[in-house]
Amino acid sequence: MSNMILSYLTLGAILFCIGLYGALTKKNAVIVLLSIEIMLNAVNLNLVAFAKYGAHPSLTGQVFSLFTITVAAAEAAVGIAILIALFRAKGTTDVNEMDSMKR
Amino acid sequence: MLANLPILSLIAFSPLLGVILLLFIPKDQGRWIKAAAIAATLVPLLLSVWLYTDFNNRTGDMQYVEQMPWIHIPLNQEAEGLRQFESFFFQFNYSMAVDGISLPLVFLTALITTMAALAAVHVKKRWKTFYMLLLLLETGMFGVFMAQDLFLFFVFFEITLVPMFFLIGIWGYLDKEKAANKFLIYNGLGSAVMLIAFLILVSTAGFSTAQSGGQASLFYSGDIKVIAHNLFSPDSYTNTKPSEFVQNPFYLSPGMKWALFAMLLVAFGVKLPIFPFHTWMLKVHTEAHPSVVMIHSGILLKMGAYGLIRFGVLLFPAEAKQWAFPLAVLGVVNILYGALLAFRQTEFKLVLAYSSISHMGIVLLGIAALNEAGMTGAVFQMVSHGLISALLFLLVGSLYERTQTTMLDRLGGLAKTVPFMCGILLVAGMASLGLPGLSGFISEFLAFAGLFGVMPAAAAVGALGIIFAAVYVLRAVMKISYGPMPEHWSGMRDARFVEAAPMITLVAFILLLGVYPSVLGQPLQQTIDVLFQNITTKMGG
Amino acid sequence: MMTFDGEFLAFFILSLFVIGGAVFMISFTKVVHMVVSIAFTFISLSGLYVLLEAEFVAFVQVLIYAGALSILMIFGIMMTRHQDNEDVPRRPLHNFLVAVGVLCFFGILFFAIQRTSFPGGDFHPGEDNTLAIGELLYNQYVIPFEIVSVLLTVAFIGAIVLAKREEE
Amino acid sequence: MDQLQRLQAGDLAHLAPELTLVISAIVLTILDLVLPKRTDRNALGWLSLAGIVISAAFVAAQLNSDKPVQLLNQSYRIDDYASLLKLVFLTGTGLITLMSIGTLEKEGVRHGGELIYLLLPATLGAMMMASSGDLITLFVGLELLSITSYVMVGMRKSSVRSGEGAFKYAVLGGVSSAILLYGMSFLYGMTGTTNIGQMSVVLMQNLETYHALIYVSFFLLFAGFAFKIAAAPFHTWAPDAYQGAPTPIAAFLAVVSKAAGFAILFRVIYSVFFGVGDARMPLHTDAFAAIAVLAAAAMIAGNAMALRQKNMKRLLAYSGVANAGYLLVPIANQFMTSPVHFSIFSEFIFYLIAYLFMNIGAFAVLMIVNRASGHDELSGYAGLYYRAPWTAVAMSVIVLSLAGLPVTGGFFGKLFILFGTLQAQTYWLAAIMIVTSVISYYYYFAVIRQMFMRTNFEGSEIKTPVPLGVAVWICTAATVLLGLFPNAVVAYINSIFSLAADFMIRQ
Amino acid sequence: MVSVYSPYAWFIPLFPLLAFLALTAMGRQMKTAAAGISIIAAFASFVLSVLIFIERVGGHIEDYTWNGFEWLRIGDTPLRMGFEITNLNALMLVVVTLVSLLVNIYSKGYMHGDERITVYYGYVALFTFSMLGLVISENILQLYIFWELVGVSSFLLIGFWYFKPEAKAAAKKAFIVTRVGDVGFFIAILLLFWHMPGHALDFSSIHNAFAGHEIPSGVATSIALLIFVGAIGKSGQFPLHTWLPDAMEGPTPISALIHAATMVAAGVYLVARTYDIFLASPAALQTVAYIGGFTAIFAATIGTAQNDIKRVLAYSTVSQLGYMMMALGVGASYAAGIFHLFTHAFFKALLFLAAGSVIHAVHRQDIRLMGGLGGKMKITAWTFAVGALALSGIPPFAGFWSKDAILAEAFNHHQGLFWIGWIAAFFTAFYMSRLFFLVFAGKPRSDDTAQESPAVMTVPLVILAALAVGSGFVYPWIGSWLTGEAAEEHANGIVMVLSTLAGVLGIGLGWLMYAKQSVPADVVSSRWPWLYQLVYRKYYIDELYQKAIVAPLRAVGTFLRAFDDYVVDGIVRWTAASAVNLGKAGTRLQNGQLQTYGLITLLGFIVFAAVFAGRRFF
Repeated sequence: MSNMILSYLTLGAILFCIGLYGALTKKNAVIVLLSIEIMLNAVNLNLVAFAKYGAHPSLTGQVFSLFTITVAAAEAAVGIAILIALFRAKGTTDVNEMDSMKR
Repeated sequence: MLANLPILSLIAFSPLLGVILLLFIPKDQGRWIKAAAIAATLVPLLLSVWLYTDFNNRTGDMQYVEQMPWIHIPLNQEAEGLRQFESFFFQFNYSMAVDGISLPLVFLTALITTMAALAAVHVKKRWKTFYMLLLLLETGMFGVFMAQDLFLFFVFFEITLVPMFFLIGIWGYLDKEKAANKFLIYNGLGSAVMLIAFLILVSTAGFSTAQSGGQASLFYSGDIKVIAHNLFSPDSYTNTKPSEFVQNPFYLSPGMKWALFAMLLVAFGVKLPIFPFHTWMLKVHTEAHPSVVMIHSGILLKMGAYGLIRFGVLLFPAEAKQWAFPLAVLGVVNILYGALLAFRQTEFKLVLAYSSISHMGIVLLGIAALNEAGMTGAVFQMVSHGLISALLFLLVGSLYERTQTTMLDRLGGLAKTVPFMCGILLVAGMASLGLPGLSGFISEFLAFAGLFGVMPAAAAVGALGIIFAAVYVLRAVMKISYGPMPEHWSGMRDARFVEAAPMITLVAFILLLGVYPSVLGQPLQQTIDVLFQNITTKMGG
Repeated sequence: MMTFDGEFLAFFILSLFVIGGAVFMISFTKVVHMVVSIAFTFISLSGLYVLLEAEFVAFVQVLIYAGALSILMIFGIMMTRHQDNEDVPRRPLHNFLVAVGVLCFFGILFFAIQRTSFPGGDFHPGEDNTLAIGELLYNQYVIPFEIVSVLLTVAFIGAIVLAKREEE
Repeated sequence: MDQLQRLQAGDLAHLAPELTLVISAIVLTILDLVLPKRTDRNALGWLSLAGIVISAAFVAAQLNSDKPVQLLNQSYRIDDYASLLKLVFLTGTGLITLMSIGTLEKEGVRHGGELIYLLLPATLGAMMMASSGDLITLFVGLELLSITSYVMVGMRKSSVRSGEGAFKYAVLGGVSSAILLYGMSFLYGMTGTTNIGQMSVVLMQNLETYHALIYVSFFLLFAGFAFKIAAAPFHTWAPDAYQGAPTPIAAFLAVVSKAAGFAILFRVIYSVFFGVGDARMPLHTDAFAAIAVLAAAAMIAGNAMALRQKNMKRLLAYSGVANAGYLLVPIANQFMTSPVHFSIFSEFIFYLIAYLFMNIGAFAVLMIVNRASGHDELSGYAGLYYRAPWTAVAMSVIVLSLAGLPVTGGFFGKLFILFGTLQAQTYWLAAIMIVTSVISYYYYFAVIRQMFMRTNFEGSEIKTPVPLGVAVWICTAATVLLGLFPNAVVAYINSIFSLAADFMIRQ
Repeated sequence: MVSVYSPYAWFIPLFPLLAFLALTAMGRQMKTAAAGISIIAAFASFVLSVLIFIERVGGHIEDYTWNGFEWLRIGDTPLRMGFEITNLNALMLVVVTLVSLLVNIYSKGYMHGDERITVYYGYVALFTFSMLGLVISENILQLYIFWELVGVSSFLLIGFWYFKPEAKAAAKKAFIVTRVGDVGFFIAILLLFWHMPGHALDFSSIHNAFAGHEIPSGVATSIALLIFVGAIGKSGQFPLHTWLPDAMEGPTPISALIHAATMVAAGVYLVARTYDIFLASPAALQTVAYIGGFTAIFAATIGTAQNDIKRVLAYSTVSQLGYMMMALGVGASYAAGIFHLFTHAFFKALLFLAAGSVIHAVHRQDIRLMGGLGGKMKITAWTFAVGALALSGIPPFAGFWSKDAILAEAFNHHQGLFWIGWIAAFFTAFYMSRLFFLVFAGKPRSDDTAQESPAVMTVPLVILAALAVGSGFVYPWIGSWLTGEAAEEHANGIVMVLSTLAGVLGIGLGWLMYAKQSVPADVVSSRWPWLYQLVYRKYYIDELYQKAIVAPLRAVGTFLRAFDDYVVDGIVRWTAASAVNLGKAGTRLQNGQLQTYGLITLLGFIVFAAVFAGRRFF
């Protein structure tokens, strides 16, 4: 089933790219954070797929993906917290309006 | 008694003692600060007078050598080829010495700094900082002329940059900050090129082996002697071509040597300055305080010429020979370009700036000649121009103090109210245009004589500069002191003692050099003789 | 040549869900819809993990992503009184460049993935996937595991400090 | 197949520095909660400093061990590479803690206690990164550092800029983490292991099959690391994050976070990709060429963009970009090109040490100025010479060092790197390095111009809190000493450090 | 025979040098003592010069050379300084010291009351020192040094009244124009330096080398011509003569001292001193002759149309110097030229000092506004007449003999130049009579209350007048004494008659036009106004220089100034600006939008990957 891995990897790549596109175009800050989660999910998919179909299958990939999920959750939480604090100070969640510092 | 002291270090670092002394004088004690600072410049001056008299004229070697290990950096030697050695390191030593070429420049530095310190009595604010920076600058300049190690040289060279930046930027005229910036960036780039050239040299020709107790060490050295030895000995690594089988990272190909000379030329050409790298110094000349320009024009420009001789010609005689014609052309261009532009300036300081460019062209010609006469002329010109431009800017300072202008069209007839200063101005002008009996002539004669032996046409074209010099110098000098005088200047006071003393001193030296050039020729002669013997034997080999 | 077996069918459907959810998220204009569609993606992914014999990961995926994270995001949206709609994009050049960039990026990845073949080997998920993972975590990966605990604490404290309302 | 490895109780001794930090962090957290609201939080700072010093003492004790210690199948390594970098991190954090004591209120940070103890886990993350021999440890360490940093950047809660900076940093950091992880996932997929030391052999064996994917994973890692060290064109977050962050945190980002990025970049690139490739597929050459170009881009972009900068924090951010470029140079100068040039690590770490002191010094002075003027603009330095002459002198020394003028640590550091570059005969890189550093004179001296050549008529004498002043003078003194006697530092490093034993993870 | 006095010859320049130093140290103080100091110094020099001269006249005495002062050593080549006494420079010493002494005395009257009289005497002493140094120089480099010092002293003296714009301009012009010549001389020295065996520059080595034909003739020609360029500058020969008439802006005694009697003669002296080189190159000698001849007639014609008393004399000086050059060029020895230099020094000094006496009396210089002064200023008028006759070449005045010697040489060697000289002599006589009659004869043309000058001024006039009469009688003897060779046959009867005729004709015409007024004075200007204008405007040489040299150089300077500003510095600024603009472009991307930042990161990745990896796959 060596072809299976390529399908998983391609799916991961598609997912990663969708996440990337979302992170770079969406206006709403929450959605931007969500898009990053999609990217991390794509990575997880990769890791888990490699754990099964990789050159040297091992559980390490799954363990790695668990760490990734945990970290991603923490990151999302912190991101939302920052967003809330920012919202309190600025009153918007539009990333396009976050340009008080430039040049 | 003096002979056993590290006289060069004493000279070089005695100004720092002055800095420390000044630290303890309160800011508002202007009189004491000035007195202490001037006294502090006298120490190295007296020491360098002693050095000058004690110097052995009968040898061309380095004298008063002081050497101390300084930076000794071990390098990683885990590679296959390096493990067997006891140690592998690069080292920069604190190594100072003078020969006949640097000796006069050391003296010049001491003299002109003292004069500048006297001239700085016009400085209106923040004397304390001013003098501290001046003294720091002096240390840097001494170091440049004494250092025998590439790294040490570079460090001193860079040290001069910073105080100068402050001196221009704080005490200059309207556009001072721009001038300071231009000075800094331009000279910084020059130093950058120099550093690359130096480090390439150190990493190739500086590579040596040493035996200690049966074990061999490898090291990179910045010592000029080591580098020269490797560059000149035919069987050194530097001159061993790598083959398909043998790698040699220390090889310097002829093309590389050529490029190194070119880099050194650019590096020191900025300082000298060589056309077209001269525009920075115009701003410095016009915007900096005259006492600062005295040092700048009097000494700092000479560092460029000195470096070109010390590192360009002495380390790369063969390449210098390849470069001789372009050098001569550059020299001629400098002379004529500077002269023609000086002739069209309406501001006295700019006239002097362009005349400096013109005069530095003569140094280049002397160097390009690559013979004893030319080289002697180049050194004479360095000293002579140092004295003359210092004197001229001393006068600029004193005149500006009285007239508040240096625009030639607004000046005139000053000989009536300030005859003494105008007389000195006339002498300085005459020295600047190369009047025999004053110092400018000797250098002009020697430099042209030297070049004439190898490139008569270039020398002849360059000699046109002698006419142009007369034109622009007389134009400027006469515009200032001749002609009718505006009424409102009638009550002006002639030079005070503190102004007259440095003027007379400088005139005395200009005269001395003009009448009895051997006073400089004697220490120089053996050095240059030995040097050219070395060069000819090495180029032959 | 790809054989059309059950596993592949499952993969095919799940990946359609995954991509579909993600694409919907990108194209929806209402923020809440976006979150819902992304939750759908997360759940479909956990299905894929099951296919890949990573039951524990699949479980965690549902728990954390589809559960905790989506809820968190919805809270985030609520607390920031979002404008409900995504407007028409105001930066066409930017979006175009992003699209081109992302496509290039995908092109590079796809090219590299397609050029590679993995020899493959036997995969031993262990008798009990969760137990095996647990053993690994507590032995081989105990250091990062402990550090993750620090990390979570920090994130916890940080989030509180940042998000709590200051009394004036 | 790896057997399961267990962490023994005895191994905890090796983790003493890290444990110290964790314990201090916990103690401080609890103290912060327990202490009444109105008590001075300065004591927390001093305690935290004590923890850092103890941790550093443990690290110092681990230096120069006979044989590098590795725990749990290389998932954690204690070698001199890691220890030296840890000392850098700890020194940096220590100085930053010192300058935070009693000054945070004025910076706009209401939760000074939290900020001070959050520095500890962040440093812990950096230390994990330096010590890791395994991608998972490395990743977790990296995220610990990053997430803590996001929080700390956003600590000036009343300021819009702080929130914006934090959010931008978090989003871009998240993207870059994803990119980095993506690269790691491919590495894992190709080699079946997360152990850094085992990868290059596998990659070498399967060069043909994995060829394209190795490139992709390299560039994914490359982009991720470059983001962390803020090298152009991956630097864009830095100016905004620095400007938004409280000044000590900006210093932390500029020094510790950047140094940690370098710690993994250096180790991973060399361990995984060094020597991978053959004549037909010179992956190795391309990889190092890319790093060299990255270095050049960072030096050019950083220095050029700083030229007209009027805000001091942004200026220092761009200067940090340029300095990332300088630090990349020794990494790019890999030792295949010259049979005699092997001192890359000494060059790197010496400049890093110099950079640590001069940059923290610059930020500390910025704090002093900010306290007086209330903003971070360059014009705040106007007439500093009249208002606080000694601070102005210290700042001059620091600026000279940043500009690379003798006799300072920055000068010698650059010189050492340059010398190595010329030994390796990478002339173009040397040229770019030195020309851009000359260009940098312009904006560094702009600070000097403000301090000495402009006047601020409103300004009165500036009062400096003692810890902050001490931090400034430690940095200044260190900068000068590093310039005058670089041999002491380099000789020591050279005597304990070995590329084969302490740096490369090979099994 | 060994000389007794020659070893002390270095005292001769030393006295005036000491006087100069003393006077300079005084500044503007001690106005009364100034003249005394200078006169005593000049007198001391004069006495010593006379002693040396008499000694040499008396018997055959070896040339004395001392060069014990090692000035500078370049490599193995020593440059020495010293002094040398030969018959030639013994004669020069007497001329210089005598004229200098008389001018010093005269000045006491003429400059009476000037507030800078100390400075004036200082400058005169400096000049005397330089000129004497030039004369006794032992080598050509030393000669050059003093040569330049002479130039500078003359600059100082011309510009003595520094507040007058004309004086300022004249001084500048004098210095710069002579400097043009000096560069030629300078290059000649460089050529000598490289071509002489052992880089020797002393005159005896030069003599040996050139007389022994050790130097290729091509080189000799270049050296000789370049030396002559120097002489052209200093001696006011065409085309570098323009400074000399302008130099009359200086005080009149200075005109007498420098621009008539001594300094301008330096060029002639230089050629004579380096005559060996010229002898080695016939081409060079010919050039000297032609230039000299042309200058003689050229300046003489200009002299006929000038209205400023001193300018007329100045052009006559130029013309007479042309004579001397011609003499050097045509002959095989420098005797005739030096002889004319000798006599000319006296009568030209006389004429100038007399003119000065007139100016002192009427305070103006335009001869059209003078007239009838003969009655009021008898001594001046008579002595002026003596000088004019001498200059016109009327026997038995000194000028007759020396001019005759020259014309005889020309007659023998080059008929064409002889006739040129003859016509020049005619014009000379004409303008001198015009001058005399306009100034001293007829009726006053303005109401001056002219008075005879004081004795301190008239006594020198009388002494010079005596010399203007008497100095010609050394004619038979001087040639052989100077050159040490047997004299050629001289006293060609035809030449004597012809030259006297030229003088008489010229004077006659002048008498007819300006005294008797039977021929209208505007005979030329009315009929051929262009010709009059051409001559009056000095053949437009100044204008030509202005247009052809000064203006283009100015233009080049202006162009270079723009070039320096806009191109050289422009490139610098452009480079700086482009660095800044690069930064600006960079910061423009830094627009605060985090998604732009992300995009940059993404594109950065793609570019890096594409460039470094892409090339391995495509």
